[in-house]
Amino acid sequence: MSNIIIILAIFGWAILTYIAFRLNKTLGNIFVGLIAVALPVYYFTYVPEDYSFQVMGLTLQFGFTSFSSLFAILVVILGALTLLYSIPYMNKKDRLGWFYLNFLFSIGGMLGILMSKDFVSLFIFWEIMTWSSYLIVIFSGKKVNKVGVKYMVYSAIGAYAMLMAIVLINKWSGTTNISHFFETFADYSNGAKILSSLLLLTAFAVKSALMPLHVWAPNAYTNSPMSYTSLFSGALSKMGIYGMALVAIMLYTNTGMKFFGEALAWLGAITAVLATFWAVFQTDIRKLLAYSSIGQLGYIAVGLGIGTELGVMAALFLALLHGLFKGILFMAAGAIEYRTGKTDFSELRGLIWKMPVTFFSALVAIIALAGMPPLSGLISKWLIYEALLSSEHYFLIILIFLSSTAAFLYCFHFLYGVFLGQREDDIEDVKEAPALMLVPMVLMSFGLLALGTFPGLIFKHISSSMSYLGFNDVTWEMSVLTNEWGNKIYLTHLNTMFMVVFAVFFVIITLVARKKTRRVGTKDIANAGEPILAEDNYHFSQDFYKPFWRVISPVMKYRIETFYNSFANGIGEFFQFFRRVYTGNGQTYALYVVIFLTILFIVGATLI
Amino acid sequence: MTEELMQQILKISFYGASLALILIGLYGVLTKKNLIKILLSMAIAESGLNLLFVAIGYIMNGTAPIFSTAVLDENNQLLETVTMVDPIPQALVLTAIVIGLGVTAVGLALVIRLYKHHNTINIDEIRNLKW
Amino acid sequence: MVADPILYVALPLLTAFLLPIIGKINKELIRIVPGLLFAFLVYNSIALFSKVSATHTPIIVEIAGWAPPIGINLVYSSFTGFIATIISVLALLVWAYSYKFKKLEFDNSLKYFVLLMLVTAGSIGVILTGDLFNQFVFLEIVALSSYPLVAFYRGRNGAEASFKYLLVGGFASLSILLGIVLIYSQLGTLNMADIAAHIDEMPRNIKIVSFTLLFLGFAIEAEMFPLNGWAPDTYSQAPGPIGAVFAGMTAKAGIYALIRMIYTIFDFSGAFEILLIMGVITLVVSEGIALRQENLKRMLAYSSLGQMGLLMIAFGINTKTAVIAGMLILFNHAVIKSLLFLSSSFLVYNSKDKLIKDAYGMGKKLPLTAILFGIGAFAIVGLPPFSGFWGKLYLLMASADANLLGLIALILAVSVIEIVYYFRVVNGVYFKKSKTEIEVHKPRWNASLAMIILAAAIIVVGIYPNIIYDYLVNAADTLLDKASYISHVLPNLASN
Amino acid sequence: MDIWKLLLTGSVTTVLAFVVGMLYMGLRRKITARVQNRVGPPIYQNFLDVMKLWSKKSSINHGFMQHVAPLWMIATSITTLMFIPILNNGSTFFTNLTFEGDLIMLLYLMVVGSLGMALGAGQTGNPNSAIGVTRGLTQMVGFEIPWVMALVALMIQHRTTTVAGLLDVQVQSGTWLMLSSPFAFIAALLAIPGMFRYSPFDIVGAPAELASGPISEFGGKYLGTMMTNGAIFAFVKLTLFVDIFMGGASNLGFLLLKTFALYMFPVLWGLVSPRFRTEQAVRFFWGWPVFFGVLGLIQAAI
Repeated sequence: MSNIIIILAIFGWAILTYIAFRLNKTLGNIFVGLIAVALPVYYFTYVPEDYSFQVMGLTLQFGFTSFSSLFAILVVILGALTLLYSIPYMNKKDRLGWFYLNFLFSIGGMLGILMSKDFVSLFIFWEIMTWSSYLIVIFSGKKVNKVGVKYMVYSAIGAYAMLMAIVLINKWSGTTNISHFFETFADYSNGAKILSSLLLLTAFAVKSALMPLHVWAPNAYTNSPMSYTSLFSGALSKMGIYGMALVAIMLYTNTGMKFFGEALAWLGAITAVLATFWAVFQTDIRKLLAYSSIGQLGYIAVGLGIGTELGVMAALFLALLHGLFKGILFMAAGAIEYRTGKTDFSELRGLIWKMPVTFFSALVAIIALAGMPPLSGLISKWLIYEALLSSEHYFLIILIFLSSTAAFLYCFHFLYGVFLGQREDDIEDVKEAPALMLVPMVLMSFGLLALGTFPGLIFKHISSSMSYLGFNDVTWEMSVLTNEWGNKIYLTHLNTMFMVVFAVFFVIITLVARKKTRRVGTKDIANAGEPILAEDNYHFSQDFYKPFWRVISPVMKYRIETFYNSFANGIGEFFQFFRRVYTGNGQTYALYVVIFLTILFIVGATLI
Repeated sequence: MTEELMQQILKISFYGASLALILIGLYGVLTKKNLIKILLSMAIAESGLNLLFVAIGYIMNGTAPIFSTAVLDENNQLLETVTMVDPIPQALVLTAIVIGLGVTAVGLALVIRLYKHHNTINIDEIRNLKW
Repeated sequence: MVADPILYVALPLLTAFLLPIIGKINKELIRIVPGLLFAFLVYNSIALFSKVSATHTPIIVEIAGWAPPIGINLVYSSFTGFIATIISVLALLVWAYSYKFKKLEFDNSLKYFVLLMLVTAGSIGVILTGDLFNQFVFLEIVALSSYPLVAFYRGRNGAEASFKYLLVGGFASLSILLGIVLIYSQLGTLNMADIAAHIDEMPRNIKIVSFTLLFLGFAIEAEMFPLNGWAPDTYSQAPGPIGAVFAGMTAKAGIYALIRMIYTIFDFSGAFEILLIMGVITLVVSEGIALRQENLKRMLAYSSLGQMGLLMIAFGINTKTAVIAGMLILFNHAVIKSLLFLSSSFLVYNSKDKLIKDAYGMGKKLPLTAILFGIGAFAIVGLPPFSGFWGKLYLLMASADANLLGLIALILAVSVIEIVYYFRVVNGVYFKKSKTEIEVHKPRWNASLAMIILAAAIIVVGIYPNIIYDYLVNAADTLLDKASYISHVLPNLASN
Repeated sequence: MDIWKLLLTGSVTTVLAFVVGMLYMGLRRKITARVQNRVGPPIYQNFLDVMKLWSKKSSINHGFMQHVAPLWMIATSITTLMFIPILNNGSTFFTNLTFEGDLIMLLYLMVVGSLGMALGAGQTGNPNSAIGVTRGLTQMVGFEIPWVMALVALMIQHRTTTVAGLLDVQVQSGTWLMLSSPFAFIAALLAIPGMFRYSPFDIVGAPAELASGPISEFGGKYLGTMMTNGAIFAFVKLTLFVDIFMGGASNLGFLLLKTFALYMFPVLWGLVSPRFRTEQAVRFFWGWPVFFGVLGLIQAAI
């Protein structure tokens, strides 16, 4: 019982919060703060129970599995932190009650998805999550049709693919129970296997922005308030990963349909490469992060697609990690937007001096994103490569490597374009973000740091959740990674080594000639002997990776989006033409009646 | 024998006439551009239909379906059967006529309204609502 | 208080004719009396429906003491009672909504309420009657009172729409009457159960011709493509609440007549396929055309036609699940589409052309109406937890059971189209700047209450559909059990 | 792990790397000068330069990231060094942390320094630095691909991901991997000049265009640190390559021989080539080197 209660409580609280905001803003904020605290506290203390009831002749079942609770941790933590972050971030905006109503509805929807043990309730919560996120995507009121409706349409395509799968599964197996479906999947005919799994995969691929169904994502991520995008990209897209993992492992890997798993992995790799390339050329920090998210989700799909133990472990680890670092990055972008009102690289520079805490959180996240030691990103990357190596995916690994190398480009672009470069007077009034916005970022940064050396903290949960997927006794150690060939890396040694050397040299370099070190402004630079005038700014922000663009532009001009758009337009035009059937002349309508009658006679003659 | 033949011929001519009326009406509705003519064509088709209905219930030499005097013997048996036409079609046709009248009346009212609004009663020119 | 199916028909007709006289006593009574009447009808429905649901046997009323097949009878079963209940509740809500609706423009409430009562009586009559000719008469009552309602406003193109309706509706009545004549000529009876019992005695040719003619006539009333050219015009030109009446009552009467004919009267199994195919065509064409409408009411009308297509699909599949789905869709369509028509009337209240553009920016000016419209839009595209979802789910499940994979894909694809055009409107209402300065008209509390009740029904049924599920199952069972219909209406037939 | 032993051997290794690297760089200057018909500086000139830089009293600092950038780099280089086997004979003296990491980790570890450098250069505010960094990163995307292809081919073929494992393979079979996997070797070899950023791949520094690019704002102790790092890192790269493809070395003499021979490849190529533009460099790496890399992968797959 307690399972469904928590969801209903969240929904109820959402409505209460809405009412509270109608009464008083402070009261509303208190409500938001309360749920942000209560959510993790409740989640980590309650005892799960299964619950089921009948609706419309269908049995709805609820209860966490060991697998779904892994994602629930992410949702709860990220949800709580983004809620906290939202309080100052959204404070100046209107319609806050509406915002938090949908915010809490999408958190409730996500938890509901993870709690659902049957497809119908999964779908219901899936749709609740979808429309509540849609309402937040259009919350700003900008580009509501271009971005919002597009998001809704792609989501609907995915959701309806799922719905089709659900009704078919219900027909074939007589029940919509998820685990029953997995258990009996092997008995299905080949056509049924392929159709149902592909439909489900489509549904989940849309949410996790797998190419070629990613089209909605960059704009939707950009258009919603950053405090929500943290959750959107960090946790909500993971619902797609959650489902995709189930499909890829339970259906493809465990029943010998490896081919589809491979296809998924390839799609993921292509997504990773192309999305990364697009991220490199973005001029808006939010879009950059959005494309980067898509790319990271591609990695996860690769891990799930190859379906080996290490691969799944890598995918799940990255899924959690991505929630953390992309959460931080979107929050950082939000903090920048909050303080400067700008998100375009051409308008931002030098914020490191004004927002150091934001910078360091973002730096930590970027290092994790790029996969460099000493942070946890390395572990996820390492696991993926080892998984690909030991399962002999020669070319897939090259694609992944290309993508993660190219990722350095946008990582640098993000840090440089926003925080570094030549300072200008226009940032003099900028202050560090409010404390309540910094706290979530800093907390998550610490999380990343801790996981960088002690990934076992999460491996514990991952291994128990992988037993649900059929990988029994996954071995893991607190800070040692082992691949299938027995090669190990010792994270403690690596990280200690790095940090000790770093610290030693830090002391040396700080002490040497300490007094004579001149601190100068960024306009005091070597410039062929010419001093830079006060009104000039040499910050490098235009055509950032022009040479790289020249190299890869032949590939980039083919965009699936144009194809989709012309397809949609084609449908519109077709029906536009069809509208002429309704001529407006009553006599024509009468003529239709006569014609229809004639046809009906002809058809009727064959009636039995 | 001849009576039966007569009855058949009569029925067929009734049917033919009513069918012709219906077709005339249909033709008028579909080709005439004048709203009033369209309405009249509809009325014609309807009367054709009513004729058909009555014709179905018609029995030759039948009387009106009204119980006036029943000639009974002492055992309350009918001595003489009176051939009556089927009463139900007549009742129904009466209703149908009334309905047709109503439709025509409403239609004419609408024509007046349309004429005031559009200054024409050509159906091809009254096409503000389309697509 | 008494509760009897006959009151559904008798009382509104009586009141409609007495209303001018009552109006002489006090002007306000013109508005109040219909409300009392509709309230009584709702009471009547509840009393009868709970009785029927409890006993699972239909209530059959023989008018004027003549037993069927000779006399006219009304059949109040779980199936017909369900629809009658929806219609009477809807009528009450429409009354509440239109109490003083557009009073300032001109006060024509007498005509309006008389016609409203006639439409209600006619629609319920179509559904309850067990006699084919009687059904025709009720359909004509519906049509005859709809024509003036469509042309109610002078300034608009109502007369044009009404005339088109009349033209096509004339065909419908001709066709139905002809079909009835043919059946009568062969079987000598007009009682549906009696016809159904003896239908195999009819020569095949005449059976087919009469079937075709009846199908055509009812299909026109049920707004089947391509016979529905009149429908968008009437929906868009009629007064706001009348759109809800058309969607919730007259169209329901048409589709009811159609399915009653196909399910009960005739025994053509191919008829279901025709219904299914025509439903698919209606659905796709209507929703596709709705995609680029600029007129709000017209868009809703096309969407409504699409829903009628869904209904035809549901009843065309002809399984129990499908019929349950059909009943659900029927319920949803009545409730949701009414809500959409009622709320959209306020969004474009003072606009002449009722364009979607004119509703822009109303989210701020009419917050309640806008949110209700939004709920309606969410519900009609089938998003949970609104009631539209369950209808769609059941329809898909029925299609899956019938192995119609292509149909599932098609319905879902069309739902995507629905999302596109509905969400555009909702977005426009909330986020677009209103370009023209149109004076807003705030709904009175009575109108708001009517809309809120509809919205509440959508949400309640969406969250907890079990409250109507049993009724739906009963209704489906009743519809599908042709033999028990006959035996209930004609208890003597079985013994003979 | 004995910390004190690690401290000792680590320090020795670092000093060795520093000295060798410095000497190689000096040699390069000498050779370059000779080819260009100049006398050139003495080969110990680089030592003098570093000493001068370290002893400079003043240095310019634009901010915290510039401050930590050089030590970020040197920390990376030294950490990397610790994970690379210097000798292939299992000598415990140079073991360091060799058995506690693998190639994938090294690949990532080796780019950490670049990130630090990039951030430091970014903070100086000099546009040339940022341009240089973008060029460097772009070029990296170029040369990493053939390089990784070669490594992947070897790793999968020999079912190990550690450098020590690959060394073992060569020691036991007695054949260098450059002979048994020639395509992979060619691919990797062609990637080497990109790593060293000598002409024609000196687009990052590009003295005439970018005024030495990312390092243009670094001076004094910062530049000194960076030069030190450059020497160590050169040694790291060469040793790694030798370990993987050329069978490692059983003593320091062989190590010097092999690394020097390898080092001459980018140096001599650089002498006769003008600078590429950035996109040309990337296209170069994605041309023949990738082709050979694919051949190498195919060979490994077969």
